[in-house]
Amino acid sequence: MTATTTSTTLTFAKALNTALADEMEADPTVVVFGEDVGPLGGVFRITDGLTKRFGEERCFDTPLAESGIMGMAVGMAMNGLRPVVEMQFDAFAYPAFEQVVSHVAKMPNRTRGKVKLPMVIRIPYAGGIGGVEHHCDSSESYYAHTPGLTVVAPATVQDAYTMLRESIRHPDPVVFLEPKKLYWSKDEVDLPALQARWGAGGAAAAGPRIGRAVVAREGSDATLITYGPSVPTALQAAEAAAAEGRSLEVIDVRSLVPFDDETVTASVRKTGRAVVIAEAPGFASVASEIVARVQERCFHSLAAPVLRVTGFDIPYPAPKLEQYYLPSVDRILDTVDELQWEEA
Amino acid sequence: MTATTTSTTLTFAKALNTALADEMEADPTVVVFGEDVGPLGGVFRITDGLTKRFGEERCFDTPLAESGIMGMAVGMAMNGLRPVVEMQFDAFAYPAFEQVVSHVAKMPNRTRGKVKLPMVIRIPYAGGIGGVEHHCDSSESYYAHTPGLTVVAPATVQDAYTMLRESIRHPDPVVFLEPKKLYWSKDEVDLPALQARWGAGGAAAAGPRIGRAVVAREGSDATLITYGPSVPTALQAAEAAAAEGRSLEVIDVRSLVPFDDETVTASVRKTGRAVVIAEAPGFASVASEIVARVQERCFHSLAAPVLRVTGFDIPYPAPKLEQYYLPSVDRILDTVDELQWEEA
Amino acid sequence: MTTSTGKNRKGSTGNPLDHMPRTAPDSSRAAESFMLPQTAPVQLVDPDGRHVHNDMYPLPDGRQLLTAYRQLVIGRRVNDQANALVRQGRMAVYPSSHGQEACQVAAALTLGDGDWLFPTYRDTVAVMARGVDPIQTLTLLRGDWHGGYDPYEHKVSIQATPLATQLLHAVGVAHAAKLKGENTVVMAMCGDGATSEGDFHEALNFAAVFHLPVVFFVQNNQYAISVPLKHQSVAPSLAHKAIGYGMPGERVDGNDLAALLGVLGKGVDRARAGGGPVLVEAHTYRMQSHTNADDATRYRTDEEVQAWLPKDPIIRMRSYLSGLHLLTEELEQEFAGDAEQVAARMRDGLNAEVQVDPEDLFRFVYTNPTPQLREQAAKLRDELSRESL
Amino acid sequence: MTTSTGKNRKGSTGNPLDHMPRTAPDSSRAAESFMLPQTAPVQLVDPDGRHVHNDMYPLPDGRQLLTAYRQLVIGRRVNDQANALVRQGRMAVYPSSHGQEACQVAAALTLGDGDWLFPTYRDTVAVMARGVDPIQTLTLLRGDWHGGYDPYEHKVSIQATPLATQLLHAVGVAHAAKLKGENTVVMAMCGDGATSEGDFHEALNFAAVFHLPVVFFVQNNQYAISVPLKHQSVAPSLAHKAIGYGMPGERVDGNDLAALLGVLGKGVDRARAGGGPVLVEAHTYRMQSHTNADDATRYRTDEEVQAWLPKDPIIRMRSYLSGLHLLTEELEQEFAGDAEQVAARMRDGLNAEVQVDPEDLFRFVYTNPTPQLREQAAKLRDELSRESL
Ligand SMILES: Cc1ncc(C[n+]2csc(CCOP(=O)(O)OP(=O)(O)O)c2C)c(N)n1
Ligand SMILES: Cc1ncc(C[n+]2csc(CCOP(=O)(O)OP(=O)(O)O)c2C)c(N)n1
Ligand SMILES: [Mg+2]
Ligand SMILES: [Mg+2]
Repeated sequence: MTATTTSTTLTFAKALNTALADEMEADPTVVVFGEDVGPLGGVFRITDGLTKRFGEERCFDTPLAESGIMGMAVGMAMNGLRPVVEMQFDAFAYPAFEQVVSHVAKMPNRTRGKVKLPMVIRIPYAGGIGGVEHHCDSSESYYAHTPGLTVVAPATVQDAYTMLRESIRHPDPVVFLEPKKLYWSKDEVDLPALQARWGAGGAAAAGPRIGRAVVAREGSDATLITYGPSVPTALQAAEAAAAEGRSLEVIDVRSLVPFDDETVTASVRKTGRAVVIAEAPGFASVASEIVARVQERCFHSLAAPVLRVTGFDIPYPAPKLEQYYLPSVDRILDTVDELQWEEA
Repeated sequence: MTATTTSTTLTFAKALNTALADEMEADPTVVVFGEDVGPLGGVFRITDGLTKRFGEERCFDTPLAESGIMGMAVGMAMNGLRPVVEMQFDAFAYPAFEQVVSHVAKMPNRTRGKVKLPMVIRIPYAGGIGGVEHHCDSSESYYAHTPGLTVVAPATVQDAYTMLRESIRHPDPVVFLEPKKLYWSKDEVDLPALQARWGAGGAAAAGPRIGRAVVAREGSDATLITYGPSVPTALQAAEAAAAEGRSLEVIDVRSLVPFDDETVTASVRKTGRAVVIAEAPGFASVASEIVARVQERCFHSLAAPVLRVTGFDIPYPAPKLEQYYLPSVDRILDTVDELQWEEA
Repeated sequence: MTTSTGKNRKGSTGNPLDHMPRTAPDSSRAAESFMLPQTAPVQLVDPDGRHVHNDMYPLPDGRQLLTAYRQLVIGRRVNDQANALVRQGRMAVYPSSHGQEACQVAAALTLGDGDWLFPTYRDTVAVMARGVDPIQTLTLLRGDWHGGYDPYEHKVSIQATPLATQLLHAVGVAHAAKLKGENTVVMAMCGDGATSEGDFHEALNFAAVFHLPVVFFVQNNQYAISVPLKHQSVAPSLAHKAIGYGMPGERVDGNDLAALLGVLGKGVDRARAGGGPVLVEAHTYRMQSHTNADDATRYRTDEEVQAWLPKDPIIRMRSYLSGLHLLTEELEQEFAGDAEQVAARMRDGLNAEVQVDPEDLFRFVYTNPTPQLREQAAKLRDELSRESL
Repeated sequence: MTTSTGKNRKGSTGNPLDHMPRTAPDSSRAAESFMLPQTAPVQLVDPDGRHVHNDMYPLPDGRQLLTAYRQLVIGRRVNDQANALVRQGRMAVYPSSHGQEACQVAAALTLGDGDWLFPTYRDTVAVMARGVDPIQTLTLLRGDWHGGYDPYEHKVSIQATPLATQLLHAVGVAHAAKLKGENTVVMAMCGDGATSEGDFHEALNFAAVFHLPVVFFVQNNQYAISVPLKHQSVAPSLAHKAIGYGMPGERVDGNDLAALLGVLGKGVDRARAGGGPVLVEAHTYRMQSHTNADDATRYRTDEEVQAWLPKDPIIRMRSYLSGLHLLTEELEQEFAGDAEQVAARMRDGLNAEVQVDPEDLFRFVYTNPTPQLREQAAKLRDELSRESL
């Protein structure tokens, strides 16, 4: 078989934009709305061109009110549509928190599955872009702690495309976290091939990502477990470690809820050491959860405690200070060094 | 010295009510407001009599709007008062989430300490009272994950009194979590003696509780680490275990942020085994954090993984099902049994 | 997707609601007067059962009133029975709509089959009047599940506890219907207290901006638990909030079934005809405590309550319909019998012991339970099987 | 604690604001007309610099206008300089108030020393007009800290980014002042877009119910980033929202410095005299993109922007004051010189390299850093000391 590859360079942002367009094309019940998502195409241009192509009724601006956007989406999902809403920045999703926690997350359960809410909440999240306060929060732990929500965070261009389509087709509400600093990251992608997998066969043919972590880089000495904006940093750290003769496996968790215990556990059982990396403040976070799960499940394989490299327990800092806050290659390598190698 | 004890039986609710009254008496800048806290005295009667005694300007009802209550409290604290606000139930604090996360938690940091927000957010929280949905959420993890907040949860009548006074005098905003099911719990308390400690010397004389865990029961075989509504359950479990010849230490964490690593770590280093108990869904929770911290700090003392008994990762269930959800003595003992004793 | 226009109202009465400008905002005094409520609540039948003429609203015909009156009688019985069941420990709590039954009934009866109702925790009688089974309705309060009925069956959303949030869901349902070209009107209910919440504001504004077929129906029963209206708002009336969104507002005597049917009915017709949303404030009174757990004597006087007794919605409709000889002794007895049947069904249903299945805890959180939930369910199953040994 | 009454306005002009009922709500048409805005925005000086008579609002005197005009000139220069500094990479971003300077200046100048200003991210010129140091003001946008000035020094709160939340803080400051018996008025600013947020609603309602001295000042610059007003609201005007809270609303030409001083000044006086809150909507235009990161050509036409050019607030005030011979060539040059000084100070301050101290990250989160933060700070210190080896 001679496969014709039609690779093009695609940004993370364009992958998301294409996924939205492709799903809107495939399913007339998909509607996109939020603040500035219409003619402007969103402040990050993720919805660029959608209003023009699909009309004002399928992609439109709302009044400036996040609880309103979220609550209206709940009603639209109740009544047969598949809303994809954009919260302009992480911290601007907080006004919608009651709607998310008390309704989005609970409606299907409350109605014993009679009411499904197939909706996607897109949130540009996390930092590393020199943004001012309230524009850089890593808010995933709030959502991951809320039962009823499915929470995902793609880190590659391919996953951006595939996971957004999968999320839109998901029967339950998905919080879709888009690491802002990766919007401009690029990759070679065979887009037509990716798109072709979403024919009649749907999500199945594409292979599920929700609930599945991926080994982003194989290694044998220790496992770096991470997701979202920290994935590239972890990969760089593994590269640097390799140069120093240490083989690090990198797991991109990708789906925070459901969590893929299998992939994570298999890796740590193999390596016997683990560092969890995340940008959010560490206290009572997804990173804490991963540490807790790993030590519960891999206790006897562990040669050292599971350590964390996370944001400090402080509000996200101003642009000129964020370099000190963000998990860095050095900080990851320092932490790997602390994994009690002398005793191995 | 012949100490005259003047012990009386006090409920948890009355202890809180007395603490409010005593602080309002001691400090004219303390103001209390929220929904139904005025003439009605709050749906749990925690503010009973305060309007009558201190006037409508010191204890008053607001329009029904939680973000409004929280935002107004921020402004009042900025302008020299010490607001103590009541959120009527845990889930009804969510509309105020943006105010809490983006302002209450961040204002002092943002202004480099120029603006302090000495305010207390009282939240009747958690379940075990047969309440309908939205009235039983264990929401502590949302707050504990938010840098800038101080988060406490008393579990005894004495701590209810002392910690509320301390929280009101605290220079920073405190989320004060009141386990609803303990409101009617009683204890013998020497109230005049407790009150006397709050004279000119203030909080110092009373001995700080914020940031200090307490060993609620000593033991040597394993440590139960818990807080709030689960403290009595853990104590019962320890009692039952003792009958079976197993000595369990119980730590009442009491202050979630700041967290008392010292007390917790000392205990686990001593016992070598630990179970963390909390009513909230376990995923990405305060319980996860405690597990993570304990294994980070006590790894080489641990004979078994640190295990958890938490709520399931589901919305809080209806009254007739809550018995299956709540951490129970049996579930705690079962989990203690799993701490790999055979290998000891 | 197209915007539905649906059937149009017949016979314009010169009601300002009919002439609302549909597009560009207009701030002339004339445009304002379209949106401001009348200076007093609309009343069509006074407390003594006499017809009060109103230019804008004709009196609904006798048949319609009789059908609605029957529901009033049933509604009152439902409230009484529910209170009794709480006293007997068969339900945890009941927020009674005693005194507000006319609002309840009118909200349900002015809707068509394809329309949606968004009730609050207090609107049990409205839910039942729309056809939802009484036992299913009371499942939430009996405590075996958070809701008991299928919202799609009668197009009645779950009874909302968080205040005002349901108004946005109502807006979403209406918006989806509009986009799908469906001829749906949505009745979105809330209390006077709930109007203070941010979500009330956002819901009305969204409905107005998207020009959606929503009737916002505020039952102003003067209290939010213990807090009287004057601590909730100092606006001339709650209906005066409408103009701030560019929609008409109207006030109505909330104990006058005829007026409610008239005003809500007109709002529904107008919405269906593409006229956009309206805000209706009913002036009524919560005769009992907030719920059985509350003690209203702590915050209001007996005199105040007594003063509302003669305004009872049932008494006045009975006088009016009897006066017209539409309501006979026989019919009264028939209605009482119907009410008794509903009450009996409530008793039977709530006295029966229900078996709850602990595994239900995990079944509906996700369409496909996560591995984490499967694991937790297995643990619980194991625990329970060991216990039952 | 007592309610302050403070100094009273002198010389009643028959302005409805003066007669606002202070206690029980009243829904008569007369009461309504107190609260509804005038049918057109108040204008005292037209775009050609000619005085327009208005019964309610006398023209501020020439001295006052001249002082304010000087601030206008400085404000415009601040906007221009800030834009230039962004282009040069000295600031990350700047939300310009070009075209809105009259609103900015009037908001600051109508307040007394003891009063408070609550600005948004766009209100840099108002912040500076109130006396805050330019460099301190721009610290946020330069990126070395989230705020640069001490809010207590000039009684100017931090510039709020989350929309509408600051209105509630303003209400709280006013409430505390009232309880303490202080004679403080609070100017709470927001944009047209922000009026859609739930917090806007809650803030206005709280201020009205507690009868607080707050002037809510909405700069309706027709856009919220890309979203035009018509997608934000279909109300006759934003000022029409006031009556829904039981407070007076007024509209004013937002490019007319004289009218702004008149209307805001009256609102401040009324609030100080115990008259309660007011809502003022200024009709203006955001001449530039939302920020430098935005591209306004994606969502509006050049013609639309051009049409606003002749309405520029500076041009018309210059014509008016020159016409009166109050503004001379010399004075113009003096003001331009003053503006140049501020601009120079901005350049100097922002071109200087700032040293940030990483340990500041931990210093202000809590009054007494937690053990956890001390530990994290120590780790960072250690890391940095190793790096610097
Ligand atoms: C967001 C939220 N806050 C608080 C509550 C608690 N609560 C339940 S009912 C109620 C009063 C509601 O009053 P109103 O809207 O007038 O309705 P009514 O009970 O009078 O029908 C309150 C405060 C709630 N359910 N939701
Ligand atoms: C709660 C919240 N949601 C969204 C944003 C993002 N945002 C910043 S400015 C803006 C538009 C605000 O428009 P408007 O209130 O009219 O003020 P203007 O920028 O025109 O001065 C938006 C959506 C925000 N800052 N806060
Ligand atoms: Mg009410
Ligand atoms: Mg604007």
